[in-house]
Amino acid sequence: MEETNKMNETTKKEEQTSTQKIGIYLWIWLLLFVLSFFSYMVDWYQFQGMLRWSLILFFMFLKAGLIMAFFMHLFWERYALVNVLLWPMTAIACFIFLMTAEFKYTLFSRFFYFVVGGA
Amino acid sequence: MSDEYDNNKSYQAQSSEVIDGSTGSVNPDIDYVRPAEVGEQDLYHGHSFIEKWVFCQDAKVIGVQYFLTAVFTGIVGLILSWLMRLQLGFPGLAGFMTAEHYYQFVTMHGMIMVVYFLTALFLGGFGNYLIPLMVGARDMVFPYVNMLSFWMFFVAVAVLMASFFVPGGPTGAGWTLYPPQTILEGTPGSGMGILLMLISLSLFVIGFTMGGLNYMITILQARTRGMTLMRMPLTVWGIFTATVLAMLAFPALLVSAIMMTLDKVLQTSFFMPTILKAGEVLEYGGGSPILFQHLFWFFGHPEVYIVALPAFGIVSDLISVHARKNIFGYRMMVWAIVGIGGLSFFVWAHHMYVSGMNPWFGFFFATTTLIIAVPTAMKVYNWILTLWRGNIRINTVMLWCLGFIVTFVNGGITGIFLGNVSVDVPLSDTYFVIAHFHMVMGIAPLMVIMGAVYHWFPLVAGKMLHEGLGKWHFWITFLGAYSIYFPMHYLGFIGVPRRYFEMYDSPYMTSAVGMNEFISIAAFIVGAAQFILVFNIIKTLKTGKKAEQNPWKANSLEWYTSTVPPEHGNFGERLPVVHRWPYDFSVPGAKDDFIPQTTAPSEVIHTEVEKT
Amino acid sequence: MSEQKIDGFELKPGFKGMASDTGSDQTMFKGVHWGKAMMWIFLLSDTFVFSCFLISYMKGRGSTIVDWPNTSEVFSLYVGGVPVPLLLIAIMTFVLITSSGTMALAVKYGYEKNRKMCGWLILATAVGGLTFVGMQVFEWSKLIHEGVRPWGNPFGASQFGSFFFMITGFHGFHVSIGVIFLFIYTYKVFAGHYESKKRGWFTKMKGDYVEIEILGLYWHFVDLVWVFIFAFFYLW
Amino acid sequence: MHAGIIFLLVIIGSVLFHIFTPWYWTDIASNWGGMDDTITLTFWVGGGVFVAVCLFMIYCVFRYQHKEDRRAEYKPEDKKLEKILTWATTLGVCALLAPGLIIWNQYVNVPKNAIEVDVMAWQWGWQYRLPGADGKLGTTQVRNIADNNPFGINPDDPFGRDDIMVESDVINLENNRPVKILLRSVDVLHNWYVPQFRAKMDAVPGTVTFYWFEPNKVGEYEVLCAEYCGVGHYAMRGGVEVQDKADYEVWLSEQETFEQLSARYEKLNIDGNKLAKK
Repeated sequence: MEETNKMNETTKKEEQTSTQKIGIYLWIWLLLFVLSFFSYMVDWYQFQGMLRWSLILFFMFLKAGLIMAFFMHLFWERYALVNVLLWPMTAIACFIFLMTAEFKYTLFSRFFYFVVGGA
Repeated sequence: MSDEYDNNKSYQAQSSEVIDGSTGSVNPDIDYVRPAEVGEQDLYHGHSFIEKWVFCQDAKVIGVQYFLTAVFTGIVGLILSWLMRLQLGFPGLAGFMTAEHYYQFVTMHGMIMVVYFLTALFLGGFGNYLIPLMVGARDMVFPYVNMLSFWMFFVAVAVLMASFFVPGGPTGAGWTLYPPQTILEGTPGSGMGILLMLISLSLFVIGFTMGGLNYMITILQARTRGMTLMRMPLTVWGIFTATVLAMLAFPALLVSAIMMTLDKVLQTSFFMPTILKAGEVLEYGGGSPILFQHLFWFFGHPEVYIVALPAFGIVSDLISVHARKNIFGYRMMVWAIVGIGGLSFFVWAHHMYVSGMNPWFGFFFATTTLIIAVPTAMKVYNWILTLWRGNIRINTVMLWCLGFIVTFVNGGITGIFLGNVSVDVPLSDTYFVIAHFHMVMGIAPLMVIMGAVYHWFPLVAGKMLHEGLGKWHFWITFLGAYSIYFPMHYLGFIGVPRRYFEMYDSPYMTSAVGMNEFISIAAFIVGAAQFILVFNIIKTLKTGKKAEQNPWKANSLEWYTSTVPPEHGNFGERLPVVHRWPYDFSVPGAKDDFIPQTTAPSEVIHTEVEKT
Repeated sequence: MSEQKIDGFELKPGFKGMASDTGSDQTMFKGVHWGKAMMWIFLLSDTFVFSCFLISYMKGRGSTIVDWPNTSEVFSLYVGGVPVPLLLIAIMTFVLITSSGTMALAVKYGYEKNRKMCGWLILATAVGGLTFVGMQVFEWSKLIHEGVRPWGNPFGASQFGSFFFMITGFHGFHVSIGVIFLFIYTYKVFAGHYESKKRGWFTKMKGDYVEIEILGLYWHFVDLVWVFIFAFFYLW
Repeated sequence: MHAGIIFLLVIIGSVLFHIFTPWYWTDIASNWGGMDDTITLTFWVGGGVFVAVCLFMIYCVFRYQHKEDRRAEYKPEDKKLEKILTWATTLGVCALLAPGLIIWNQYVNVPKNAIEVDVMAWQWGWQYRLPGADGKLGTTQVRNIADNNPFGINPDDPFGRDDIMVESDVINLENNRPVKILLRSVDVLHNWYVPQFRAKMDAVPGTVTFYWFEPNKVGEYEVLCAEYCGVGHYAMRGGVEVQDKADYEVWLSEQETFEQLSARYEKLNIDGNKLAKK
């Protein structure tokens, strides 16, 4: 008896994970439009410098997060899958971090050695 | 000699801990294993000869196809190395050997051995054959994609081999393909040769991705009942981690191949700065050659472990079975494999200490690189501690394993030289490097491959390989290979640079002549000795002794198939149910000195240590 | 392909659940279809491909001493004689997001076995994708017309053209592949292959509506990549 | 039994080979003795581990050979032993890493009094340039390279006029004075390497790389290219001559400056725009 109850619960849960209420999709959809509009506005108003960078990155990560979490259902997936997908990104993060240092170094040496009065 | 050990009774055979997610409580039935979560796999059995042996969807046939194709490329690579050694040991002896040819042979030898031989052999060959058998699956999860994977690899090999016959010949840029020289005149094969190489590599990556998805999902999602991750044989762990690395590292190779193809074909300047060639300034500007090196080694270093980790895994199993002893510190071994794999993405630029990159990277990469030495050393300790107080069969398989330990420890320790940034400075780009990586990722994995061939041949072919021939094969190979690469380190100490077609006019290098002759002769012998195995296989297939079902008395599932060799679907009517790890050897009180993974705890209850 | 069965075990949520999933037998991703797991891993690998492209772009752009073209001018369209920055790109972004939304709904209706709605929504997604590719063709031809080539351009650093054509080309290639599959699956859904358990053309395996979710994952990924390209290439 | 003996002979042979080898380092001629010391340290630690591991393995092979009536020990884990081994290895690795990093820190920090030597590599040869009286090298561009301007010095760079152009593939260095080697390449990767100096670094087209050393032994040395650069790689040699201060000064005074070189070409009425190398 207990076993069957558990089965039913699981079935419900399983169904929940695969189909959500339509409202949530529509909301996310709307949010994506709004965020894209905002990030377009960053260019429209020609924000520059750190403000531009942080705004661009902020909207980008928010959009990416929404798509992954809700459209790709990662929000409802078990942590085992989520972890497997997100941990490898540390390698990419490390690569990005080091390449930032690398391009600055290359740029510096190029100005220093190739451009009159550079650096 | 006392044969009685004081077995600590507190250690229990690792039998079924019952997993019950809902309560975490222990099920009173000690043989209980969770019911199947996934339905029976729908298998497509081939109907015609072509469907059974050519475009076959059976992972075992695909594995053999991968194996044979990889061995074919390996033999090509071997012949190329003979030609190189001929030139180095006896310059001018072969009249056709020009510098162009020499560099083409160097390049093709390197690329073939690393990518098309070792990677394909371990992951495509052993991976396909062993994964489904060892985790108790009927087949790979996507047999059709798996079949495509092999044929993609086959086409990649065909394209690679075609480059020998195009005008200008194959590329001679060195296997690292560093731009700008790779695509400039002045390097042999900078026309068609390099293009075919890049296309072939891209095809290989695509084909491998197809296979790799199969290996990963089969291991993650298609294990049999009772087969938890921590009950998988280390072979599967090694191949699994290597596959993960490959899935994440090959993208960098693909990207660099695409970018270099564009540099070559469309004159883009990704990797090409302003270049003055033959008095002309070329149509390039602003690119960065070092970017290629970063991308290449972001792939290239994990690639080293793609070759090494399956070897680690397989050798652990072989040692355990033939020492009749459980692998020492299984958990540590698993975490070491995973840790090495993870860390391998953070160490790539230790190949680039003298490349002119940002000098501060040296600190970062030296530190991360030497951290890897710790899990690697742990693995070595655990191998020898597995031998310790074992009951070691000194047969051919065990000899290869012992040979692996010697060569691997040797090569691993020279790795500490090269990983330690300022020690690398005098040694990089010398013969020391060549000696190091041949020892650690050439000879050592090869030892494992050979051991694995002798170990699993009875399963694949149903016949036992000849032991005597096997021992001759081992000793010639081991002693020969050791005497090639051990002295070669000393050429590096002298400062002899690598990739030199001819070198003896330097005053301080003259003493190297004698050693080079010796090394060349040893190389010829070792290469030739490999044909002992070919002879052995042919002879065995014809007249060999028929193998029993489980000739080595091993525990893992591949020996408990319905037939030997296993048929399509592997396990007959019912999939096996797993109750324990595969290393229950010499359990005190048990009848035999091995307890198969499928044996339920109630069947060995009299051992008294079997408590759940 | 396998059929999913309820395993009868409620595993704990959160990190405890993760530990128990990882330590359990048979499957690590409980209840996740093989194909879906495969698509996730493939996308992870593909993420590395695009990351490598974008990292190369960062390195290339960062270390050239020639000025980078002003993207907001280069990609502007003239509307009534007035240049509107990034107009086309903005429209493309909206088209792709629209198609992503229809795809998400298609997946939902697929799971509810609502064949009609699912089919029409996939078709709408395919049309959206096709529109995107069409606009990209327009964008490419416009730039080529203005003299932008992979090996050089009149606006600044030659790497601009190289990276532009390579990265958007590779993304466009992904979109095109996706569009082809969207059309195939439109047919499969309308023809009722998932109800009749008809075997696939090549793989000879029985299909299931979970394939729509797998396709959806791919399509959302394409959209996801575009979010990054939009931010890093066009806005940066 | 014979297997163990052969393995034992291999290990003994390796040790003997190391002791009696006639092939070893060339005599060092720079300040990088620290690198040699670190190698030696690594050699003793690493070699010790190698011998110990192999001897233990051989011992096991002798002692625990298969016997039908014997059972192996059943002991899946020994947490304490594993912990000890992990920490011991970590300590050993740290001990090897530390000197490596210290020396690398010296390697990338060039002393202030180092004299700059500009090394330009091309397929397949070397060319050298020294800063003139102002002690500074002029900036360069590959596009400027011509017969009358082999380094492509920017004509409008005031620091470039007095740069000393060495018309030879042999460079002279002053003994006991640090040099900063600046490496540039006009075509592909190269590497300016003198085994006796131990130091090396790639020359990368499109940027300038550097390293430094202090020669401390008078003599002539051969320069090798240590980064594969095409079919001529093995033949790409150059030379270094380390001299005492007095000799060096004499040599230096015989060299031509960029200004003098330009003037000479103008006199010869050679078209300065024609590019230099074939």
